[in-house]
Amino acid sequence: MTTITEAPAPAPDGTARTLTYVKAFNEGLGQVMREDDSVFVAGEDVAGYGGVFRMFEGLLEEFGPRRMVDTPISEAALVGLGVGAAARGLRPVVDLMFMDFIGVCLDQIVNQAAKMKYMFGGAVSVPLTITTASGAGLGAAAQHSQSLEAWLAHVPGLKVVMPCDAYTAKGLTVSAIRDDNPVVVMLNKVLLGSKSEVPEQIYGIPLGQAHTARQGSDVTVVALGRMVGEALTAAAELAAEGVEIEVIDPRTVQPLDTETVIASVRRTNRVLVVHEAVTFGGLGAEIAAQIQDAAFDYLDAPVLRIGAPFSPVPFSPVLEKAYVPDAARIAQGCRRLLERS
Amino acid sequence: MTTITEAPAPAPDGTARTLTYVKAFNEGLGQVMREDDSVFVAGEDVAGYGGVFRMFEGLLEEFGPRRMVDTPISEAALVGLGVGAAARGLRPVVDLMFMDFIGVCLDQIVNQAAKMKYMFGGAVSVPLTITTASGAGLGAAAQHSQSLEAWLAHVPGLKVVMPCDAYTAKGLTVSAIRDDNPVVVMLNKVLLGSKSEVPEQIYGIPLGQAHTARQGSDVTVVALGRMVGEALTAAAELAAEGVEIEVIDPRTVQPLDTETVIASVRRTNRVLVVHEAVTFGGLGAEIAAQIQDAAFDYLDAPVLRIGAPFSPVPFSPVLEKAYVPDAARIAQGCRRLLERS
Amino acid sequence: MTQDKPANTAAHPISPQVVKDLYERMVRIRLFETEAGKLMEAGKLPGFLHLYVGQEAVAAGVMAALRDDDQITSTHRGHGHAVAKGVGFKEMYAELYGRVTGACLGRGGSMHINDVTLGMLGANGIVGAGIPIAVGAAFAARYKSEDGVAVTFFGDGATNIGSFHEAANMAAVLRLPVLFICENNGYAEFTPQSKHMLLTDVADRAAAYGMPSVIVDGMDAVAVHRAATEAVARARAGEGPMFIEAKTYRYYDHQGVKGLRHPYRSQEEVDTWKARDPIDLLRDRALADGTATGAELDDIERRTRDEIAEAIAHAEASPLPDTADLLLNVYSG
Amino acid sequence: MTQDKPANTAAHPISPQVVKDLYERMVRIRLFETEAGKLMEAGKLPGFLHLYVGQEAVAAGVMAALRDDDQITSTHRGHGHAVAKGVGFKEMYAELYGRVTGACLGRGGSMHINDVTLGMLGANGIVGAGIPIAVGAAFAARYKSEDGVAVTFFGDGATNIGSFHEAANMAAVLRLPVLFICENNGYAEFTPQSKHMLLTDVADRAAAYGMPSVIVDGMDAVAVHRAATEAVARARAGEGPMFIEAKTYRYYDHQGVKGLRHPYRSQEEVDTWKARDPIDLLRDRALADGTATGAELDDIERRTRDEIAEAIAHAEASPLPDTADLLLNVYSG
Ligand SMILES: Cc1ncc(C[n+]2csc(CCOP(=O)(O)OP(=O)(O)O)c2C)c(N)n1
Ligand SMILES: Cc1ncc(C[n+]2csc(CCOP(=O)(O)OP(=O)(O)O)c2C)c(N)n1
Ligand SMILES: [Mg+2]
Ligand SMILES: [Mg+2]
Repeated sequence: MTTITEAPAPAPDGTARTLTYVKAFNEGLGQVMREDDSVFVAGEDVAGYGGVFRMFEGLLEEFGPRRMVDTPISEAALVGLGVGAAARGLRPVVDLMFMDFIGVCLDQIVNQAAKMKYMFGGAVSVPLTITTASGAGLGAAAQHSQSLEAWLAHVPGLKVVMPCDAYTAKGLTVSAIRDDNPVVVMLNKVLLGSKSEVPEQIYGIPLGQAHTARQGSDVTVVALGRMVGEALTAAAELAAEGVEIEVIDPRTVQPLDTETVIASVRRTNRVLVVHEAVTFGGLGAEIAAQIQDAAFDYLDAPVLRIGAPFSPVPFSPVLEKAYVPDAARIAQGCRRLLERS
Repeated sequence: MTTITEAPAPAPDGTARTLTYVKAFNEGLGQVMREDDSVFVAGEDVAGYGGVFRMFEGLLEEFGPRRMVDTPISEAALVGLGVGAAARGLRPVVDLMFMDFIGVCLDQIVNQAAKMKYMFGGAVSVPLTITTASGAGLGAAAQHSQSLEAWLAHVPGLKVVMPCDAYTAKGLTVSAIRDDNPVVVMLNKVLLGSKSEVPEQIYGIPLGQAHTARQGSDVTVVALGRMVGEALTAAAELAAEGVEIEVIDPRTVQPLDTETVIASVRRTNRVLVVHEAVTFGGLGAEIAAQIQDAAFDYLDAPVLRIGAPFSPVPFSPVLEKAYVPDAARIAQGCRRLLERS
Repeated sequence: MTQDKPANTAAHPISPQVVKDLYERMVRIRLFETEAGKLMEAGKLPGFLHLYVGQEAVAAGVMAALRDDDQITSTHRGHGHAVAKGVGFKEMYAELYGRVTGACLGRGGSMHINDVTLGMLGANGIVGAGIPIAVGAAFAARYKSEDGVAVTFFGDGATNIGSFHEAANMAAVLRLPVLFICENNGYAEFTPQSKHMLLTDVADRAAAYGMPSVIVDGMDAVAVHRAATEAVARARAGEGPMFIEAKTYRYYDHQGVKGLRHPYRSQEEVDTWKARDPIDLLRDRALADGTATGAELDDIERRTRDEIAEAIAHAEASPLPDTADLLLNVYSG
Repeated sequence: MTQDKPANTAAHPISPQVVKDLYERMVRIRLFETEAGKLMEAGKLPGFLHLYVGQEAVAAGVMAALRDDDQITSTHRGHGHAVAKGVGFKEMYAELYGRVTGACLGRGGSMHINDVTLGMLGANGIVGAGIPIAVGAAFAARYKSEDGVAVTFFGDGATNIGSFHEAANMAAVLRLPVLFICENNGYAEFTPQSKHMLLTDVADRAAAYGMPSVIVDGMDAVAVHRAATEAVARARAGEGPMFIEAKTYRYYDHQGVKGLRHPYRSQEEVDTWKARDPIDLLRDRALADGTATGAELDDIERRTRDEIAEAIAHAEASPLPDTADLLLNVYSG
């Protein structure tokens, strides 16, 4: 199946339905399961319990135990089950619960799922979707709060999406499952209960296509996942100061839509990249490196990166708040960029 | 034990002894084992067989089975054994054979070894050394050829070294074992038999300190691991054309000595970063991002990155050769940088 | 390969002192946890809370068989092990509150409580991850020619993860002084044991490593203590690792305190287990056979309550970590 | 839990056709591998080469019990499985040579040979990684209401890695149609079984998953075939997974052909095993009981040699991959 994805325009009259991020994910997953019998879900407590984050609620009732499979705590075997089933023509959705658990099953993701098509000379596709919850902000500490997209985006053969709101949670999930490659869907824990407008019908959002969440002429802010909302807050704050921020949400970090970013930077001449992951070696480095290469003559200031400091995620909320980038730091970053002549 | 490291100057009279990379590693490891009883080695076939790459040859004979421990094929338990032993005051050297196997034990490296000190409020140190062979060039294909330093360098709490020759293989290994933090020593498979001058006495090379392997004024080349040699070859080639290349070997990629790089770039105004790993999301992105930030006003051209294309490592030697960066591509990159006015 | 519950018989008597010790450890856990649950419900504690209530006999029974220099590794459900190993209430509550006086300086929270001076090598947020670390601690003890042992605690669900398997085999092959304590509370989160493995007795897995095993009543602190004491003696004597399965039950929900509201287990099942509450069991037995008086046991409880009140007050009065110290302890040296 | 070698008795006769089939599969593997070894020694093949010689009875015995739509996953030592499953010599040699006509278009090499049209889901460079993938293939068969089975091959050493444990338990719990074939050749690289586990019979590990198991003489293709046939029938009938341990031996070194030069195993041990060479055993038996004539068997060998010569010539004449296609097949669509 090729990825035919069409994102319907949000209802213009403002009467449209809103849904939480987790319910939007759930709705998209349910719809794609209804449309394609080859889609099934496996993971720990995904069926009987409906997922510890309520991501899979109601799906066992509708689709039964054939398509909603509870598994033992065996992430390597779980992902492997997905790889084998995908290689045999199914479209498994495998849930990893917390992204931090990826270290126990990364071989199956990176050496098997991602490389199988290539190593096999193209003989097989692995349309596997891995869903997982990432991000800090719930006091879940160092082993339950990480954002590890930089690892995955460095792996040829994988795709990685980072929904920033309910609308993208649904559309990117649908596209991930329809895609013929292994795709990791990084949901954000803090956003689970956040609401936005979500069309009722099934829709996909094209993978590898960035979205300009707000237009502006003074500074471009490239924000990943939950940072999109923070960037929009910062943009509103700066608008009051007469500064117009353009906010770009890549949505997919692998493949990364660099063109949209570069086109924006060529207009604004100033750019900031923000993500939750630690700055060193984060996606911001890749984005900055590409920008300085492709828009060298357009930059009035170096690309500014905002990410977490180089430490594990702290538990104490006071530290965690200081650790994760937010609207204030983004606004401050924009001001700094504008100071530079 | 703190890291007191002193690299003796290579003998100036040129009569000094040369050693292969693997023998230099072996000598350094043996010397540090002789000096400190708390150092032991564990891994698959490290003792009786001396390591599949001959890294541990002779050590069982000298140190016996108490300190040279063959283990089952159980990398997660192996690294965990190292974490527990390190937390209890030993200095384990745990061998992972091929770096590609890291996906089966990354949790122990990243969530346990790297974070333990931090999560425990500083109560414990984890002086664990992980040795492993990385890199392409031997026709070992997609699951035995990777360079995954970008993953590890993105992890707060870890250190990562990449020796480029026999001299650094010995000195960085000694420093890694003496260091009180978890350090991954990425040996390069292709370099195992390569020779350079190696002092006989024990010496450490400071972690986090870059080395200027060749001085030059026209272009700075930052090269990781095996690419240092390729960069020096390119530099020699370019010198014949009257172009002087400065080659910087960071030696340690976490922590990264950015200062040495920036200082060089401020002189040369042009810089290229080269590594074996795929370009997207590689260390070159981080280095480029830091350079454009810290030396923005000094750059006459964008930072150029050279790495592998975005694909798994191919098997066929003809493809593999085209895949891995080499002196020719580095020289070409330098020329391109110099063309830019 | 599983021995037929030898530790569950009352072959040799246990001294009154040990009984009171077991009782005290259990009461300390129960009250610590119950108060922590209340604080969580009151919205005072950030993060997750996996309560140990119901399983006290296991931590108490094992820990009473250990010395301070013996090492343990624990799980996400680690408070019970920490309390039983002697970690102070002050450091523990302060940590749950995220204060700088906490066991992790506020950096770790519930899932990373540790006290390396007492051989408590940490709770752990990754299922199964503590198991090989205990094997490493046992390796270190033998390497240094010390006779310390290491003990690793884990759940029924954790025996399905690769690191359990690898570590058990490694310990067996290297003949290391380490005890594998499986606290089988019948569930991995909300999945009953019957859905995550086909075995009735997790202890049967030990045979795959040539490791002896024993099954004990995990609601009976004395039975656990006897089995642990034997296994520790064996390990100290260089006879290698041992697997103990303690059949037990958690009273609260997998995480948090709401508990018992989801239909994954029946009220009847919960009631049946609660009827054999480990603290009541030991108290009744001690009073019946005259090992202890009601006043003595009440006194333990009172003292514990006072200590807890004081520790909570201390935690609440403690300063928060300083945000200037975000990079503290990321690296050594 | 281990059954007492039922398949090793000659209870039911095997048809002459099957005997010849087994013989042919073994000869094809032996000659393919021997020639590959020579090419490696001659410096014609890049990369690593883990030869299967000595273990032929296992691949042949199992594969003769399978249909084309049954799926297998293999290991670093995967040529034998590929040949026995029917993958063509041309594609295989061309792959070893790194030619674009190879089974992986020259991208994978020895450790990634596959033919998905024949249910060969790939050799694998990561020890144990193929095991859960086979479980997934079995899952897919049942999901699609097909009666296909999946078979995963792995070594004695591989049973120490977490993914074996996890996948075995997963298969048992989900009652999937998958066979776990442990080719116990006594060594993990250079480490003897006695140093990497405490068990004599790896099959004893199956009990940890409530999975039935059987031990067979891995030098006896007929015995392997009988055991596999029974296990396949069981799995097809929906009765769940089964573990088969085949005791066997590899003649060459762990990797490459130099072999037998390192003191990790004795010449005596090697000779003892070679005295029970699987091909000789079957040949002798077939000639003795009249199942086949020497001419028939010689003819198989001759045909195979011709086919190999042709395949090697084809490989050598095949073009190298085009470096312009470096990004081919990284992604689908
Ligand atoms: C590797 C990993 N997978 C999943 C989880 C999520 N998780 C935390 S506790 C738990 C259940 C553990 O069950 P068990 O081992 O029986 O311990 P119990 O909670 O019953 O004490 C799970 C699945 C995790 N923390 N780590
Ligand atoms: C995860 C992992 N660890 C280590 C290796 C290196 N390695 C390749 S084969 C092998 C030995 C495997 O032994 P066994 O499973 O008995 O198979 P055999 O080689 O005997 O056929 C090892 C350690 C690997 N490829 N993958
Ligand atoms: Mg449990
Ligand atoms: Mg073997």
